[in-house]
Formats: sequence, structure tokens, C-alpha cells
Amino acid sequence: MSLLANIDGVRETTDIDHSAQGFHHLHVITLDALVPVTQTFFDNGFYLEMMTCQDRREADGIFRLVYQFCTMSTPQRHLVHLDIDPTTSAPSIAHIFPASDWLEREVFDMYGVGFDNHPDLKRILMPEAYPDGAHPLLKDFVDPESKGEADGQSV
Amino acid sequence: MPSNILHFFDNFWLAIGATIAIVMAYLSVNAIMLIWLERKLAARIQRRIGPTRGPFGLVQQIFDMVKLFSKELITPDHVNRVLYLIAPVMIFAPVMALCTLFPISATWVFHDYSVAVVLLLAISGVNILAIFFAGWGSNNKYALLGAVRAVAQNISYEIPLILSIIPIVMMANSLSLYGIADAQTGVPYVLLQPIAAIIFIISATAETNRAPFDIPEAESELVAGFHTEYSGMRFGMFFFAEYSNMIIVCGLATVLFLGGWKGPYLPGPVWFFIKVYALIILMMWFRWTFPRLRFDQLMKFAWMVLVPLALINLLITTFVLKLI
Amino acid sequence: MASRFDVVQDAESRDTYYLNMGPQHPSTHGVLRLKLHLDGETILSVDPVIGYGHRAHEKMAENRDYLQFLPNPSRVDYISGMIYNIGYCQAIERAMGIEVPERAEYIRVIANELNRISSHLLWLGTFLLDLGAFTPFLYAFDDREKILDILDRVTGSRLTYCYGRFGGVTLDVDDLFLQQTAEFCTHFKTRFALYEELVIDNVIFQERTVGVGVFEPDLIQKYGVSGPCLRAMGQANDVRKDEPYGIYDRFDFDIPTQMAGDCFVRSLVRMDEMRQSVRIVEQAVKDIPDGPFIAPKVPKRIRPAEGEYHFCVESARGNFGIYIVSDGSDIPFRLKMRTPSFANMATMPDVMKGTLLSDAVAILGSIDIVVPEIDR
Amino acid sequence: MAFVKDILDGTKTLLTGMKVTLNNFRKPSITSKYPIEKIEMSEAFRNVIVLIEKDDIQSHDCIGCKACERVCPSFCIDVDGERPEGMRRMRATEFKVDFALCSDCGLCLDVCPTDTLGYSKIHDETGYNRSDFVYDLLDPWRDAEGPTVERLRKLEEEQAAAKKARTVKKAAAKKAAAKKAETETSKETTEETPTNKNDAENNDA
Repeated sequence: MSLLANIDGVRETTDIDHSAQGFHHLHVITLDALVPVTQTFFDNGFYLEMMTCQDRREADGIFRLVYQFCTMSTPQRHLVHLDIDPTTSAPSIAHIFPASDWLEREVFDMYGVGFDNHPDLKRILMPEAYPDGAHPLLKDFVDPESKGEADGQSV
Repeated sequence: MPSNILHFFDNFWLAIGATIAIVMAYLSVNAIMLIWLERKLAARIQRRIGPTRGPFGLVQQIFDMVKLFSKELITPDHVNRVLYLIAPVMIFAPVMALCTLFPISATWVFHDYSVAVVLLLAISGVNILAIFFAGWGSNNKYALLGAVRAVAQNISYEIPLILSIIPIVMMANSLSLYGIADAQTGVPYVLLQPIAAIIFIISATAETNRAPFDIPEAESELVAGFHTEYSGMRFGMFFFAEYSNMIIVCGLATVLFLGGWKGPYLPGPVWFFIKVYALIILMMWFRWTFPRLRFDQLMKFAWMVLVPLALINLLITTFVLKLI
Repeated sequence: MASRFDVVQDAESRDTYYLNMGPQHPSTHGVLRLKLHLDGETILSVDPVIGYGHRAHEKMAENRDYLQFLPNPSRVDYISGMIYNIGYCQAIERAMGIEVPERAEYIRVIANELNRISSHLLWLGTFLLDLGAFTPFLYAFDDREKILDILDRVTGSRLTYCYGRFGGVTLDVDDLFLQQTAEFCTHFKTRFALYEELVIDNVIFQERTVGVGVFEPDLIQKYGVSGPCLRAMGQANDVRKDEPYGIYDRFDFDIPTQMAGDCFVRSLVRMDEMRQSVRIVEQAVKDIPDGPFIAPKVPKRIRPAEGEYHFCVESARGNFGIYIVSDGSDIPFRLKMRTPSFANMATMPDVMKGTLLSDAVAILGSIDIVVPEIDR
Repeated sequence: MAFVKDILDGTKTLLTGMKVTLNNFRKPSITSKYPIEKIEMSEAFRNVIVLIEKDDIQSHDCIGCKACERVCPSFCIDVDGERPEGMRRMRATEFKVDFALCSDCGLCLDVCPTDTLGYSKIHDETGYNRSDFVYDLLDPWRDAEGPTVERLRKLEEEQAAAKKARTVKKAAAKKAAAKKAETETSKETTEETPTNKNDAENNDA
């Protein structure tokens, strides 16, 4: 894919079978490349369809931030993987895509991943008074209100 | 001249007491019946059934009344108690006073004043003060917004209202309600002054804060507007006042434009009330058909459409009267 | 900002105040809270506070296997639950490579489009309720009840459908269903005149909506606006046409678009969408083949191969995407739902700025938010 | 003049709207007096699950296999079953549904191996506690459970006997056929042994 070819930090670009998985391309990028990559997508008319995170600390010791850019007309869906260390924070792209303002807040709320230069990083779905460090979508999340019992019923 | 009902009684105070009792009883029953009528009418328009308790759902209203009376009167901590408590009483008082002005038939008049129209308009202005007391005293932003809207709206619509009455007064050459109604021999003024009649009914709808001009209590915006903080019978008083106000404005419209008690075959009071309730049904029909206007559009409508129209109408009337 | 009301720039010099609209407010459609900064009635800024309806659907997905998550999607957006429910089934079917019988595909299209009409009707009713007209609400509900009755007969539910199954649907439709559907279509086409006369043409309705809540074109890219809000900005984008799923490519329908991007054309777009949905339903009822309604061989254990899957459908509110990360086990590793209302709602601070308090209500109503869908 | 035209046009649309409401005013109502008039639920209507009577055994056929308990996304089903003495078929001993948790997804009906689950037609139950909605599905069947088990046992015995008789008959027929073949062709007689063996197995079972 020539779109991101001349950006440093795009480690890997693979094509994906759209008819099976719904994506066209997968890019694995490094932390520094996020803002230029996002800018490139913005300049080329893509919109930020979705952004989320995967808690891969158990297997790989990382959080994987997932960005999904898509074009408006005939869909070209790009999946961007950004693996970050659980202790570091990621750069915010809210100044390019305001949509990511809320999406980053959601990731912060659910995973505790910080975002640098975010306009207003606070909880979005959970109550603002929710205990610090309690991030529901972490795989090892324990409901602070259930006094140490594991959350949810196991299958 | 009509006979004054006060003369039925020898004792002046007895007469006053009887008048108050009659008016109170009438307004209470009237409000209850109007609520029933409105609910049934809305149900029919919306193809529902409406209240079903008792014959035609009439008993439902009694239950509602009992509920309102038996509810706890909550006074929130943060209110201005004097204004908060005085407002529900104050909104109801002028309505009672105004009820005595109407000539129900050629002979049935509580009291006829030679300047009844002016008196009526003056007293009905007290309403606004009560609404503002309620909104300000509630110490609630929604209530305050509602009150501010109500004041602005009522003061604005007072002008086209008065401007639409002046041609009638000029034609009847009288400021007394009896005199105006009596002057409409044969042709009611609605046919001679259709524009004034339309302006009057629109302004009257706005004056009573009813849809599509129910902006002060716009449910979807201001929750309940100026009476957000009221509960129980205090809320009931606002509710009563709204329906009693409808009686006042529709009664006024009947006298001014529809010839009051005049009509063939039936006795005067029957004609009077038929006309009043027909107008009320018309106002209810408006309510269940139209969306609500926005505040600025409402003001624009008053100042850009109604006032110029009323002025032009007044001008034409003056010329025509002069020529005749 | 192309607003008709000048925003006072130096808010310091004027007495401004904050108004908490919600979480319990008649027109926030559930539990949404808008922190409004007002100067008089003019809105200086809006801070939507969401999350009051958060039910942790995504966390539930990580604690249940794929089949057990089936009742959840229709609870995410309960107004167009069928589309979500079937969309989730289609996502899993594509990930697993399950073939769906023809008849089931047609049933799904009929159910989806009926659900879309019912969702739009509910929008019409509640929008007019927000504008202060109560009667159109009940007329719309009259028609909506007819749809619910039709769907109730086969799906067994009226709101939160769980009709789809991996490889088909729960229950076959009978001739009576098809007949009722066809009758409804004929009846519903005559009802548009009523809605137009009572609502769309009404001068007060137009005063309240024309030029109010205009979405500036740059919001599309910035926020990923989708659905009728997008099509009201002149973009003819519809997932049913762009990446046809199921058998939508077989039907003949148009994407209604309008240019102005205000509340009024959003209403027009939705009215036209209902017409198009009726068209699709009529074609589907005519062409529906006989055959099985569920695939005979569905794998007992739903275990998509390791990898990431994305599937999007056009819900009544816009582009609804399901993003599934599978680690090859019974249970999704991560399931994220991209809900259209979330993106549309995020534009509110931009759109509402400089409008009046009454407009805020109209705008909220016109973008057709479903708060639990935002909060998930 | 545009000003006047606007007013006239606007008035016209308002009058049209009033005409619409007047037309609807004249039409009959479309709602029903719900609590007074009972509403018929549709055939597929989903509510709390019930155990359906099966014709062949004149009772429910829940075998307590726990398939529904495992598949339930809301974890609201609690099933237990045991094998009555001397029977092949299991019988449920406990079947509780917490309808307050149920999401009416119908997955339990899909997985039921004996198709003995169905929906009840109750649609307007109310209660004061969440525990009011814990239904014991075996309740209507419990009184008849003893006789049912007896009947089932008998049925099973009959079935076993019938099966035996069938297999014996089959074996006999086969034997006869084999004999016939034997007499006809006068060849090897090894066929007999497997049939006998099968017979023995069936008897054991």
C-alpha cells in the first residue's frame, strides 16, 4: 500500500481478505508513527470509524490500540495496530479527528490507557467517581463494589 | 339596564359571599369538566379511548381531584418561601374576580361596569406577576426560564390583544361588556371584524399559555416551566388557573365577537355557554394539532405579524367608521 | 458557525449560567445529560455527559460464548433491535463461513426493513413530541403497533428481538405473515399523506426545523457521522449499498439524500427511507422462495479462526459495526460495537453551539439518538 | 406581498393539519381497554418457559440433561435430574427458572434434545419481589410424577419387550432365511453365530 509507504514507523502492512474479515489492510505501527499516519489518513479523506484497545498483557505484555480508518464512498477499511507498553501512554489524535476525543476517553475509562495532549481525559461511560485504577475491560478486572469477588459469572 | 345579581340579596355581605361561592363552585366544576373534555377530545383525536372510570370517564376527574388534594405539599428548602407560597393563590385570585364581569344573558349580570373591558385587561395582567413570583420564588433555573418566557410572551401578546379589541370598542361605542354584546344586533362582530377576531383568538391562546404557545411550560424543554417545583394542590391551582383563564378569554371573545348571549330559540345563558365552550374546543383542537413555536419565533410572530395586522385593521376600521 | 444567533464571545462580561439538562429530562430520550452553558437562552457550549445507561455489553461478551451473546445486540439499540440481532448473526456467519439458506435471507431482509420502519416511526413520534406536538406521536405508534404485531407473530418479541440464529432464523414465516406484511405495505403507503399534511408541511414544524442544527460538511470526516444525518448532508452513503451484506444487492432501492443538513431535511430523509424500506419489503415478499429457514449444518461450537473480524450493517441510525477479535476459543477475546449514535452524539458540542435552548431539544430529537446505544 | 403570501400559505398548512386531526376525530378508536379486555398473545409469544406435555408419555419429557442450563446467557435456569431406579430414561428432579433474569432469547428451546420446552402464555404477571419470578417448572407435574415414572417404567419394559420380540422375530426370520439359503446352496453355516450374538446383546441391554 503506497498510502503509508514513506512514513517511518509503519512496520508492517498486510492485505486482508475483505470478504472474510471485513478489512482491506492491516498496518502495524510504532508509537511515533501514530500522528503522521493519522494525518495521512485524514488528508486522504478517511474518517475514524472506530478505535479501541485489546488487553494483551497476559500473552504479550502489551496493550494493543486498534484504529480503524475507512473511506466514505467505496469502503477501504484500514486497521492500524499500535502496541504499547502498559506503563506508557499513547499520543492523542483528537486534534486531527475530534471523534477520537470520546473514543480515547472510552479507552482510558475501560483500560486505563493514558493519552498525551488529550483535551479532557476523564471517564466517559463509568461514573466520574469510580475508583482510580478500576478499569472494567481489563482482563483481570475485579469489581470494586463486589469486595474482592471476581466479576461476572464464568462460563 | 340589566339587573345586578347582587340585588337579589338584601344584605351586601351576604351578596358578596354568595357571589364568591357561586364563582368558586362554577370555576372548580368548570376546571374539572374542562380537563375531562380536553382528555376525551385528545383521546378522540388520537384515536384512543381516554379516561374510562365511571360513565364517559367522568369519575376519573373526581379521583384526580382527590389525589391532588391528598398529596403532600412539598416546599423545597431552597425556595423563597413568601413568593413561592403566594404565587398559586395569586394566579387564581384575578380569575375569580374577572368571572363576575360577564353578562351571561340580558338580565343575568353579576355586576356591570362601564369600563369593564379596561378593568378586565388590567386585572388579567396580575396573572403575569403570579407566574413570575412562581418562577422566581422556586429558585430553579427551569422555573426561572419559564417565568421569564411567560412574562415576555404575555406582555408582548397583550398588545395585539388590546389592538384587536379597540375596533370593537369603537364600533360598539362602549367599554362595558354588556354594552358591546348588546350592540351586536343581528350581525355579530366576528363577521364585521374577522381579522380582529383571528388576532384576538391567537393572542388569547398565547395569553393563556396554551399550545402552540405553551412555551413557558414547554414540557420537552423546561420540564414544567414555572411550576416545576410545585406539588399537590399548589400545582393544582396552576392547573385550575389555566383552565379558568380559558373561560375568561373565551368569554371575552364571545362577548366581543359572537354577540354574547344572543341567539335564536334558546335562552341567553345557554347561547352564551355554547359559544364559550365552542371556542374552548377550538383552542383544544389547536393544542392537539400543532407543534410548539420557538420562543424567538413567538415574539417575532407577535411583533412582525400580529401587531402590524392589528394596526392596519384598526386604521381601516377608523376610516370606515368615520365615513359612515 | 453558521448560526443565526450571535454567540457572545466574551462570556465573562455577561451573566451566563449553567443548566443541567438531564439525566432525567423529558426530551433527552432516556438518561442523557447535557451540561449547557447558556447566555439567556443561547447556548454557548454543550458538554454531553453519557454513560448513565452503561450495561457493559462488551464486558459481557468477554464472559460468554458467541451463542450466549446473541440476546445482547438487540438490547444495545432496542429501537432497531432486529437489525442489530441479525447483524451480529451475519458477522459470526461470515467469520465462520456458514451458508445461510435463501429463504432465511429473505426473511431477514423483511424483518430488518420492517424494524427500520418501526424505528423511524418511533423517531417521528418522539421528535414531534420534542417539538410539542403530541398527536403525531400516537398516529406513528398506531402504524408502529401494526409492525410489532406482524413481527410478534413470528419472532415472539415486540422490542428486543432475538430472532436470528447462526445460519438462519428461529422460526419460519407463514403465508399469513407475508400477507399481513403486504397488507401493511399497502396501508402504510397511504399514511404518508397524513404525516406530510400533519407534520412535514406544517408551517410551525418548518419554522422549528428549517436551518436549525445544521451539520457542517467537515463534521462528516471529523466525526464519522453516518445514517440519515449523513444522507441529509448530501452524501449518498448507505452500508446496504456500499458493502452489501446479506442479499441487499438484489433489491432495487434508492438512497434518499438532501443537501441542507438541518433538522428539516433529516426528517425528509427519514420519511423517504421509510418509503424505500417499503419498496424493499414488497420486493422481498414477492420473491421469497421456499426452502429451509435455517442452515441444516451449523457447527456446534462457534469458534472463529484466530484473527480480527469487522462487520457492519446499516441500522436505522447509521453504520453499526461489530469488531470481533477471536483467539480461536469459544469466547470472544474482544468484541467492540461501533454504534452510530455514539459518533453522531459526539458532534453535538459543535452543532448545538450558538443555537437556542429550544433548538437543542429539536436537534437532539432530529439526530434520533438512542441513549443506551451510546452507552452500550 | 410576499409577507402576506407567507401568512396565507402558513395558515393554509395549519388548516390542513386541523383537517387531519378532525378526520381522525371522526374515526373509531383503535386502542383496547387493556386490563378489562384480555389480549390474545401470539402463537410464538415468548415468556417464561414451561415444560410441554408429550403425547407419548402423557407428561413432560425433561431428562435433566442440563443443556439449557449450560446455554442460558442469563444463567437463570437451574436443572437437576436423576435416573429412577431400573430405568434407562432420566427424569428431571428440579427445574427452576428465574424469570427476572431471563432475556427471552429462546436458546434453551433450541438446544432441548427432547423438545419439551415451550413458552407459557402468561404475559401480565406482577410481583412484589424478584423472588416472585422464580418459577418451578416441575410444580404442575410433581403430583403425577410417581404414577408417571411407574407408567414410564412399564412403557420402557413394554418397549424393551417389544424390541426383544422384534429382534427375536427378526433373528428368527433371518435364521429361516439363512436356513433356506443353507438348504438351497448347502454352503457354510457361519452366519448363525453373529445373529445369535446380537440377540444376546439385546437381551442384556
